[in-house]
Amino acid sequence: VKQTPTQHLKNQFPALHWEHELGLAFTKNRMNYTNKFLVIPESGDYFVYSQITFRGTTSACGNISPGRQQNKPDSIIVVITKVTDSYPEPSQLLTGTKSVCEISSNWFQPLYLGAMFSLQEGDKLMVNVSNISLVDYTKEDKTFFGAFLL
Amino acid sequence: VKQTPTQHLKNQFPALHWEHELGLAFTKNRMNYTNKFLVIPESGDYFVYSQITFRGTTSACGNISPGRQQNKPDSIIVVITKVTDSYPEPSQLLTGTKSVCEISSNWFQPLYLGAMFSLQEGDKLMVNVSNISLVDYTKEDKTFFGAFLL
Amino acid sequence: VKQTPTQHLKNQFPALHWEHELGLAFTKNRMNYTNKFLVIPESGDYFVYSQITFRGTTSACGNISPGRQQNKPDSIIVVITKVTDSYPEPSQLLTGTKSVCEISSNWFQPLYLGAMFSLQEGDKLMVNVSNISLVDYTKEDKTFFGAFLL
Amino acid sequence: CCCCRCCCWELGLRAARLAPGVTVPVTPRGGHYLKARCTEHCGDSTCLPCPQGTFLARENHYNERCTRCQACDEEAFQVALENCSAVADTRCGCAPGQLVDCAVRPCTAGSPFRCLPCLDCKPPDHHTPMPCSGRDNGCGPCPPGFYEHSDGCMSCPTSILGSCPEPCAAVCGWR
Repeated sequence: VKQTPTQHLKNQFPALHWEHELGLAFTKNRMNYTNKFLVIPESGDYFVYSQITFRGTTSACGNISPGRQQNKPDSIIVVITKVTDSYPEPSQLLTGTKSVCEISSNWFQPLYLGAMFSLQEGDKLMVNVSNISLVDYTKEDKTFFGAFLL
Repeated sequence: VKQTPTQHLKNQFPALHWEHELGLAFTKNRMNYTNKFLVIPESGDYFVYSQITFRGTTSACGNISPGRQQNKPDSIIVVITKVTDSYPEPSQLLTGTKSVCEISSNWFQPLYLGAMFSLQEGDKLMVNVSNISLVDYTKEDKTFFGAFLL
Repeated sequence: VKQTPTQHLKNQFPALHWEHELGLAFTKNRMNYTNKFLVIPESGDYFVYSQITFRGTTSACGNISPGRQQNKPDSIIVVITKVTDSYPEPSQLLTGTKSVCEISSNWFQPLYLGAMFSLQEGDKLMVNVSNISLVDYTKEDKTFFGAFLL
Repeated sequence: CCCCRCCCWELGLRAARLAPGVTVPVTPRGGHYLKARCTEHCGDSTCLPCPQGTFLARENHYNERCTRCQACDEEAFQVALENCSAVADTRCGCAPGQLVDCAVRPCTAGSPFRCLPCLDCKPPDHHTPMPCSGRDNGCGPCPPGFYEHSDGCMSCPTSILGSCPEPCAAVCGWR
């Protein structure tokens, strides 16, 4: 499932939209993609994974001036979230969180996540990010999201 | 298997203790967790993975003063180690190692590892880290460890 | 499959050579390794993964002098590339790309990649890196590459 | 009675296990792996030497694979002080006239390091010449995991053979 991020859900980090048919993206064996969610077709153990490549220009934190105080860093965060009918609140399955305080004119870096979960038929998975404007969605091999039944 | 790190084994980096029943943590199909080890129930090929989120405050290395010499960085290290009956020494299966020299007041970052191994029944897997006090064990979606039979 | 990097293919980043028999490295179930390529033995869905640990000494970018301008960062890049008989050009399956601008005397860090792909019998996978001299090939648990049929 | 799980016995000394309860010291060898278990009671398991580029230091085991030797980091000007053998990993260090510059702080036995040309450590008159050793670009004590030897720092021996220099107690003191 490859990346076309647009902001959506409230009181959470924004969720990413994904391309699920073109290029390297595909869905099969009744795994479904709809409106930012991968929908689990049958109960079982799944390996869920995602990589988000972030990129940005330098932040205040990286600004080095004589006698500077140590600044608080910015941060980049990826969360793979499960939404399930059996409970009214989403739950965070995987979180990648990294501080960013770069002194270069620009920066770019990936966060990768992957683990096994027991999921129920109908469970929905989405990827939320701290700041969509920092997501590099230009190439499908840099930012991706997937799950498969074990 | 989710995180509750406490120090143990000698002449190696300390091993982490894990929660293996509550929340997202589970063991099934005779995979056993005991005293910091995942115990392999049957010989076969397994995908073994872990993410450790580290966090710390700034170190000497990130201290920027005029005319400073380039400092040596600190480091964060994760090792997934195998202990087996067939040989009297543990072996390092996977290692994530990163230098840390942050200029911000504090920092946080994950190290992720995952690969396939042929394991024997009774083999034991543990996760060692260079410095337990830097491990963010506060949330199970940030620091985790698992293995599954392929 | 463990690491012995040597440069080869033109108009691409150099590809790494790998050890495929000794130590933790192995091939089985007709998965073949030849001349930098893993060769897919049968069509199907595969999980493909790699970690490359990079290390280097500080670059111009990390040089902090009073009144310095913000420098452009160096970068480290890993690409898992597919070569297939059905199309004359290789395709990039997975890319890990990170800027590097360290102020310490040296640095080291891993880039991890892993995802599922539908591959055809005879497809070949290789790992390309932006700069082979930055690859830490000294220990097999730090730099590795693999694929398995789901 | 004999068991067929142990590997790497000195095959010539099979007689040691003929009579139940009678034990004769045998001298098992490292550097071998278990190729095939024995197929009949008191039979021999098949042990083969570790292939080039791998090692197993210990004996009395039934490991089916040898461990891969580490490579020295040529980009960091490291050299093999001891090449990998069937029973011991490569021992990486710095060539004579070079000093070990640990890449991280704190520096531990397994820390990455690079080799830098020695500074000319001319000692004060009444001191004996100070060997070129030290962590930083100056002369001083060797970092943990290394000991001073002739005019450089040597990484502590990790194999089971040979003596263990006093500064290396943390690394090979268990022997």
